Amino acid sequence: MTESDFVALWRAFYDKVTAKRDELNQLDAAIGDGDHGTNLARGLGRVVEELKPSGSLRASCRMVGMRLLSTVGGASGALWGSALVSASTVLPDEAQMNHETALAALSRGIDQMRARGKAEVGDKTMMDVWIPAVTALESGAPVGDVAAQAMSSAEATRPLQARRGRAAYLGSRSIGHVDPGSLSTALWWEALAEVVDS
Amino acid sequence: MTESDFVALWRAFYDKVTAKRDELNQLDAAIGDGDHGTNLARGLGRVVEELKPSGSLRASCRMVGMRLLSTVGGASGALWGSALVSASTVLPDEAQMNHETALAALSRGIDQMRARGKAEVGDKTMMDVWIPAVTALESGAPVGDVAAQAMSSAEATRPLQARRGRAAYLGSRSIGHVDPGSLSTALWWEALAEVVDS
Amino acid sequence: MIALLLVSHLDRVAAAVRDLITELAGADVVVGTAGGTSGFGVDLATIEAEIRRLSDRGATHIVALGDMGSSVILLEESACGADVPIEVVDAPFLEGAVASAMVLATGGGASEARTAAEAAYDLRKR
Amino acid sequence: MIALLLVSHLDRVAAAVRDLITELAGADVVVGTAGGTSGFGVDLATIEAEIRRLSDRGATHIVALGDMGSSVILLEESACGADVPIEVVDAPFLEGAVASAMVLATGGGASEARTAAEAAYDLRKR
Ligand SMILES: Nc1ncnc2c1ncn2[C@@H]1O[C@H](COP(=O)(O)OP(=O)(O)O)[C@@H](O)[C@H]1O
Ligand SMILES: Nc1ncnc2c1ncn2[C@@H]1O[C@H](COP(=O)(O)OP(=O)(O)O)[C@@H](O)[C@H]1O
Ligand SMILES: [Mg+2]
Ligand SMILES: [Mg+2]
Ligand SMILES: [Mg+2]
Ligand SMILES: [Mg+2]
Repeated sequence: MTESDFVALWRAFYDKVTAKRDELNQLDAAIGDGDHGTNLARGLGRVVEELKPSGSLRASCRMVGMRLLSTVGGASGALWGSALVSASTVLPDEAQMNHETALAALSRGIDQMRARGKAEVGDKTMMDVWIPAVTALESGAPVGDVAAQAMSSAEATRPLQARRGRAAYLGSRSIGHVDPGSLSTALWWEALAEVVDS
Repeated sequence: MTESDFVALWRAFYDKVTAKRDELNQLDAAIGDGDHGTNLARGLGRVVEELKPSGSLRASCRMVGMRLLSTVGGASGALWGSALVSASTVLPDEAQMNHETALAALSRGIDQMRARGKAEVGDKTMMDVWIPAVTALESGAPVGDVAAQAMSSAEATRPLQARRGRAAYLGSRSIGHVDPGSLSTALWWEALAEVVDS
Repeated sequence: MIALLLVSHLDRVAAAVRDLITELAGADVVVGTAGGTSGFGVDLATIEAEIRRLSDRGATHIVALGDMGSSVILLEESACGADVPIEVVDAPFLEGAVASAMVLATGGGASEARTAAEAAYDLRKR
Repeated sequence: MIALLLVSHLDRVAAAVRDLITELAGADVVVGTAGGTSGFGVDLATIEAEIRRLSDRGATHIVALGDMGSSVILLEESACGADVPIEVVDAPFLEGAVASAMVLATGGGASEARTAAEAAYDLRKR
């Protein structure tokens, strides 16, 4: 992956989130505070404004993370930001990386999300999408397939009862709604698939 | 017990609490917020100001309880107030009551404190004094003996770890201090013994 | 309409938590506050006055939380005399308020709001 | 000196709880507050600024509580970069703040304050 792919990835993710902002907000309104689309769109808006090829994937990834940490943006923004800052440390100080490095960064990122958020698969959070997606990619699945699977994983959060995040306060009332952070994570995988495929 | 004994009881209790206000505050400062002497003295000050023989022990007792409930006064004031309002319902609408009725009122009062405060003997609260004192009186012990025993019960809260009330937040740090509400309760029994003996 | 009632020793604690849950759960959830009598403290009359105010605003059921033991005890005392049913909940103040407001905002009833507030003792923040 | 740090999405929530614990535990306990960025929210820079302010006031150890998950996550993030050790505690916000302030006011250390705050999840109000 080149740095221009990296920039294109965040641009594509921003576009997808903006297009689905209302849907993400509505999902969050059902089991949270209704701001997930707005939070992500705001944070990513700042990211795409600033993100320019710098010659260093490490610096770019860190910048994206720091921007998400410093743009007021809910639990999801804090976890995304923390994961990206952590992932950046395994990225090269160059404009290009190989598949192995990308996998290492992803794995580092979700480890950090897990450490910070303490959520596991089945807790009805974005980890329900992140963990199986990275596992699939690690075992050689093509990115397009992983993205499709990510969307199914997001949909599969619907019957679950939330055990982490503020939705957990709703108890059984959280059942029957797709987790917004899971849907937005699936959108990130769709964006990645588009950028990598093109 | 006559209504004038009842009035004298609260007057004597007020005097004892006022005399030990600083000690009660210091005990509370060690395991709470340092206001127990001030709280009780303020509430009882209002009580003795207003308490005049009305011809009805029920009305007088209820008045004392309501006054303690409406004078800003911490957990102890709320529990005392609630117990007295409840106890008043078994008192006669007359200026005199027999020993049996007094026992019924005491028993009603501590049941109410237990219901509201959920503390049992050993939790390092004033229930450590109330419960054995009422039990002793019920089994025929003279009031003077009960009062002496109440003072020992208060002292016996020293090695305990608080399990109810705000002192419980201190965990093992609450060990080694006498519970202030237990000491003030023992003062009430001393006041009762003085009034009944005289 | 089911209302929330927040009782704290310092009036601005209950008011700030009310504003927080309004941000999270929306302005449709009606929240009353009481406490801070003479600067610091809680008393029966202030709580009862706020209960009447909520009932005048149309509350047919109240879910009530207190910041500390004395608030909860006085809430139970005032619940006895009130002409609207009051669920006095022992719950972590902020977390219980958030949980019950979320339940009410998504159409839940008073007893479900109560359960959610109590359950907040068993949930961790992440 | 050990300081408390309270982080909330609405600045007045942390400020009000600070005032409450000052009433209960006395003014000797130093309490910093952060949050409420652009009206509602929490961000890293605001927390880090308050940590520096506490450190300038002489804090050599900080016990930190957040109102919700995002506050706790951002506190942990800022704890990594801070030059003063920070105990980020997952505790009920008000009750944990009261408990840790009581421990600090009676001479306890940071890890005891942390334990007391966490244990507040297991205590009931009466
Ligand atoms: N502890 C956690 N671990 C992993 N993901 C979490 C956690 N808490 C929340 N999330 C994710 O964050 C999403 C909510 O994000 P958002 O609405 O932006 O933040 P907030 O909940 O603070 O308003 C949830 O749908 C969930 O996927
Ligand atoms: N749940 C409870 N049950 C019985 N007694 C209690 C309870 N909580 C507190 N107390 C008593 O109240 C006393 C503290 O009273 P006070 O200092 O006036 O109130 P506060 O703790 O609200 O400042 C404690 O010493 C204890 O004896
Ligand atoms: Mg949200
Ligand atoms: Mg939010
Ligand atoms: Mg006290
Ligand atoms: Mg007090």
